[in-house]
Amino acid sequence: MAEIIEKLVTTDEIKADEYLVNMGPQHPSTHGVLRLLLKLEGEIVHNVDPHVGYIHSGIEKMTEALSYPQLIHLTDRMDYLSSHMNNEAVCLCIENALQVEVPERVKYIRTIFDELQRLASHQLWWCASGMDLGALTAFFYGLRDREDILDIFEETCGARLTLNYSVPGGVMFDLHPNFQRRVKDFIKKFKKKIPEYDTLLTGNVIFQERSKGVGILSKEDAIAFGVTGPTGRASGFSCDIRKHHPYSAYPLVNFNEAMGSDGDTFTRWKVRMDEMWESISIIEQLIDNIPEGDYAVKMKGVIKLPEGEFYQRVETARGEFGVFIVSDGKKNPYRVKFRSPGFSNLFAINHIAKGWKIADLVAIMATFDLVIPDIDR
Amino acid sequence: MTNEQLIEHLSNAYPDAVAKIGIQYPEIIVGKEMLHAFMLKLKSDPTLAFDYLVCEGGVDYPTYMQVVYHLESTTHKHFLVVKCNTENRETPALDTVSDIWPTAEFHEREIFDLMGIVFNNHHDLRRLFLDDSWGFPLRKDYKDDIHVVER
Amino acid sequence: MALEKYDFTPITQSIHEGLISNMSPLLTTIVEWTIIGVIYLLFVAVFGLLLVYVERKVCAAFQQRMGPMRVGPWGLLQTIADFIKLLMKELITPKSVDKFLYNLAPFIVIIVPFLTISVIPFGPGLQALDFDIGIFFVTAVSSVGVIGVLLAGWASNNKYSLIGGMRSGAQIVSYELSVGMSLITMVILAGTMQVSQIVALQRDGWFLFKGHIPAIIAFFVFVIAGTAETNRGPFDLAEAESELTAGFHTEYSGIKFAFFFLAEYINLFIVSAMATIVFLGGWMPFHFGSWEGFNGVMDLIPGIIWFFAKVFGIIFLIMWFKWTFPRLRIDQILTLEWKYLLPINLFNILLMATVVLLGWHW
Amino acid sequence: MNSFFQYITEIFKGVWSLISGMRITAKYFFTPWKHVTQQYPENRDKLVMFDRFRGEVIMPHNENNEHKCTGCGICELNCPNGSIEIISKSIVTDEGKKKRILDKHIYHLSMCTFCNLCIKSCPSDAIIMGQKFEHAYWNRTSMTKVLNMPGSKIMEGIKE
Repeated sequence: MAEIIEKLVTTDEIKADEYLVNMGPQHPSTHGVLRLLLKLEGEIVHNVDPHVGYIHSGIEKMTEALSYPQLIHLTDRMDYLSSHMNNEAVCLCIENALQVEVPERVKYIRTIFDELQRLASHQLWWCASGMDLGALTAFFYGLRDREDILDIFEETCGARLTLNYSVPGGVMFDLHPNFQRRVKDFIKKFKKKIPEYDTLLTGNVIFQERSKGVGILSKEDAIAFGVTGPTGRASGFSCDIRKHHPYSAYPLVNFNEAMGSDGDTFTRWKVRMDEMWESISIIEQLIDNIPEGDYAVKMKGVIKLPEGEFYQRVETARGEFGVFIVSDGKKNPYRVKFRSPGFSNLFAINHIAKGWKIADLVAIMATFDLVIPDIDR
Repeated sequence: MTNEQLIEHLSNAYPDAVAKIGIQYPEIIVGKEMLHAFMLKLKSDPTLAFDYLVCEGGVDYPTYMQVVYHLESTTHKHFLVVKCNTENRETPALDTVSDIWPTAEFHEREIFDLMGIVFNNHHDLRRLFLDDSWGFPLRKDYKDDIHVVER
Repeated sequence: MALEKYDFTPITQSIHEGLISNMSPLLTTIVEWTIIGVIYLLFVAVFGLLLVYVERKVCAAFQQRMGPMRVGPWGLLQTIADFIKLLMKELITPKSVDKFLYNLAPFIVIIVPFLTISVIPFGPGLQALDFDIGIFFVTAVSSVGVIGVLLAGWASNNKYSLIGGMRSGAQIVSYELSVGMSLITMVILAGTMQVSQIVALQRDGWFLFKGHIPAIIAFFVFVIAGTAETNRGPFDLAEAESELTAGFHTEYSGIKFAFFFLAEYINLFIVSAMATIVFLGGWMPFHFGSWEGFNGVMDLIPGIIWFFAKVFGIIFLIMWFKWTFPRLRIDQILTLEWKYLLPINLFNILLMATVVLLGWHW
Repeated sequence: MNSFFQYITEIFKGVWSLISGMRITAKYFFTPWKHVTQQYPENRDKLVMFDRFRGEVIMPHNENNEHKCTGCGICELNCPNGSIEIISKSIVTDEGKKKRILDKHIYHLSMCTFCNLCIKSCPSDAIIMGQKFEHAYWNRTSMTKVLNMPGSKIMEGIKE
């Protein structure tokens, strides 16, 4: 710590009115072990220096020693709120490399799971950012409704958070017989809850005062910093992989890309709220039409990718997730690189938080929806 | 531009670079001397306009190291993979592209941290995840007797 | 009059006479002070713990939870267990704090509610001090607490604490104004600052109804400003847990932390009690015009129960605020005060003066 | 004058948004029987996990203390974390043939990530996921379990 301060003092020089504050690694609003070294003047933020790596788990190194089906379960632990999307990304990458066509049923199941996962993630985001802004009750309402989705997950695949449901060539289990009924019940219930969420926070005058015009990220900056997902779309950067590079059953459904243009905290909030409606509509389009068939194609006992480099992009709840696999033809990958949305998003914070107050920084962080293992990997 | 046009355009403009259509995307391997000028051209040329650096990652090969850039143009929607090799594995160094795409600043810090590739002219090349005394864990010859158990 | 049934004056009077017949006047005074002190000490401790329990249960109900359920039936003994835990905890004094001020701050904070509580009439004859400037005393004394908060923030030698302390300073200095002004509005209506007289004047109708429009406006301003003054959500910037971890009391532990905690709840009680006294008729029962039967039934309920029922009503309202709204930002809090509450207040004083002058009140 | 009206409407709109928010919380406050929390250790008897719930790896035995595990070691190979160790021994069967059978199926619960790969890959369905989720132990050694019961045999008719 002393060295870092020394370095900052010598390189960046702290002016007489400025002081340094460590926000984190243990701080209620950093949602994990993220440390932001803030340079403040009074309450005004002058510089944000993110220090990451407190829970770096070396997943990229670990994958080099694992076979392809084995490494999927590690991606659960990166962005644990979009674990199924991460699983799917790796599976799609492997399937593309092997030129395996998965059954239609699998595509539908995967897409429904994606959207349920997105809803669960956005619910957690909604309640956690409500808590960041001081509305503690919101936290419990969000978690209460998220339980229903987790129950659906648990019934079908046995896990609530780290699903490990996608496997190369399909999914691990067939859908539970109750699945469709449960999803429909949930959607019916949840459609009544979102207006409640809106009344509680989105329409609230205090919340609007806190968020409108705060922390504006322009479209150019969003592209330059690689800010994707709802955060990027709020700035007008059309970056929805589901729309531009559709995978699984996304080509079959109609949905709008939730977009904003202002790029402030409120727009980021609104885009995510809109995205919940879009997810619901996608699920509604698919849930009744799941085709019969196999839930997985038979793969070889030992999966070996052909020599070469493969890149697969999917849209997680946070933005664009990329898997870059370099294969040398063996059963273990030569190198796996994960392009995680949180990593790129995080570093745009310094750019937009300058000149705002600490309370605004917390609001900005809340609407960036960071998951720290996603950054640290 | 379609992939073929893109490859043709690039190979005409840069005969030194090796351009081909890979398994998924058009790929181009550029020399490390021309990397920065080439990248600047990719960003600023209106017909190319690669303004979004999707991903930047390093790969450790037996005799050299490679940095792979995945680029996309948000206006033309075309995609390009740029690869650049270092001279050797002992003192790997490339020019930074963080002045072209700000997001590269942190990707390069990550690559420096985990693979030990130095990026020239990077204005803030500190280690990102690990502390300074740590080795470079993503290199293939990385040995850690304490944390890594080999079976 | 049925009210006199529950008057505590004869009891206190007889205690006083019993004491003074046996000892010198000076000693009597000292003994009486001690008794009152002990009673208030017990009251603050017990009521503070009770409020913590109530807050937990109320917030749990808002959040569809059950709240504490383990210690005792329905978790009734939970706060007592917590208090015992806090008593037994180590008092950590961080390195390089300003030791004297650091230790002084919790005491200043806890003294304020003790000073203020003395003028509050809990029921007929249950009032320790009856000044002719009671309201003025309350407004004057209640602003001392901010010194404790500022000291705690400064002396902790922690940047979060310092920011919290400074926020609290700016906030309380601003909102004192609104609290004072809304009380002044009612003083204009009452024509006195003596607390017992203000209560007595509301025998035939609470000031909230007597003073109609200006009184209602003043009531709302008072509740908002009072919430802000007690540092409760949505104005809990001084501790703002998602921004400043715990604000000014980050570095306090054990019983010193409990002092801050207790003071917050007793301040909540005092603000609610002041609102009750000035707007809702103190311990006076609810009377409706000329419905003699209804009024007679209301009179059967003792004044002290009326008082606490009203106080809990307002406490519930303030808790409701806290568990619904997001937190404001410091500049917005000041904007709310200086751009909205203060002009409304000034206008309201004018309105009230007009109403009183023209005799438009009941 | 216009700005004055704006000021007033702003106040009323703001207050209305606050009141409608308070109505939501009040709705839940006054329906306390709709609590969503459960009293966990008390409701243990009624608590039913979903049948696919991944609690721990177990090896079911039938009433004759027989299991289906052949000791082939595929689960050990498929486990990403090394939480399964198979120790096999060779015996001489009644017909005089040499045969490798399972000696100990060791399962390190502390290393398991419940990825389900071992169960999926098991050719004889010898191991399944159990429903127990209360995995707190005083001692780390209790988390290393031997899945086959002492003295257990392989079931008749299980193919090697």
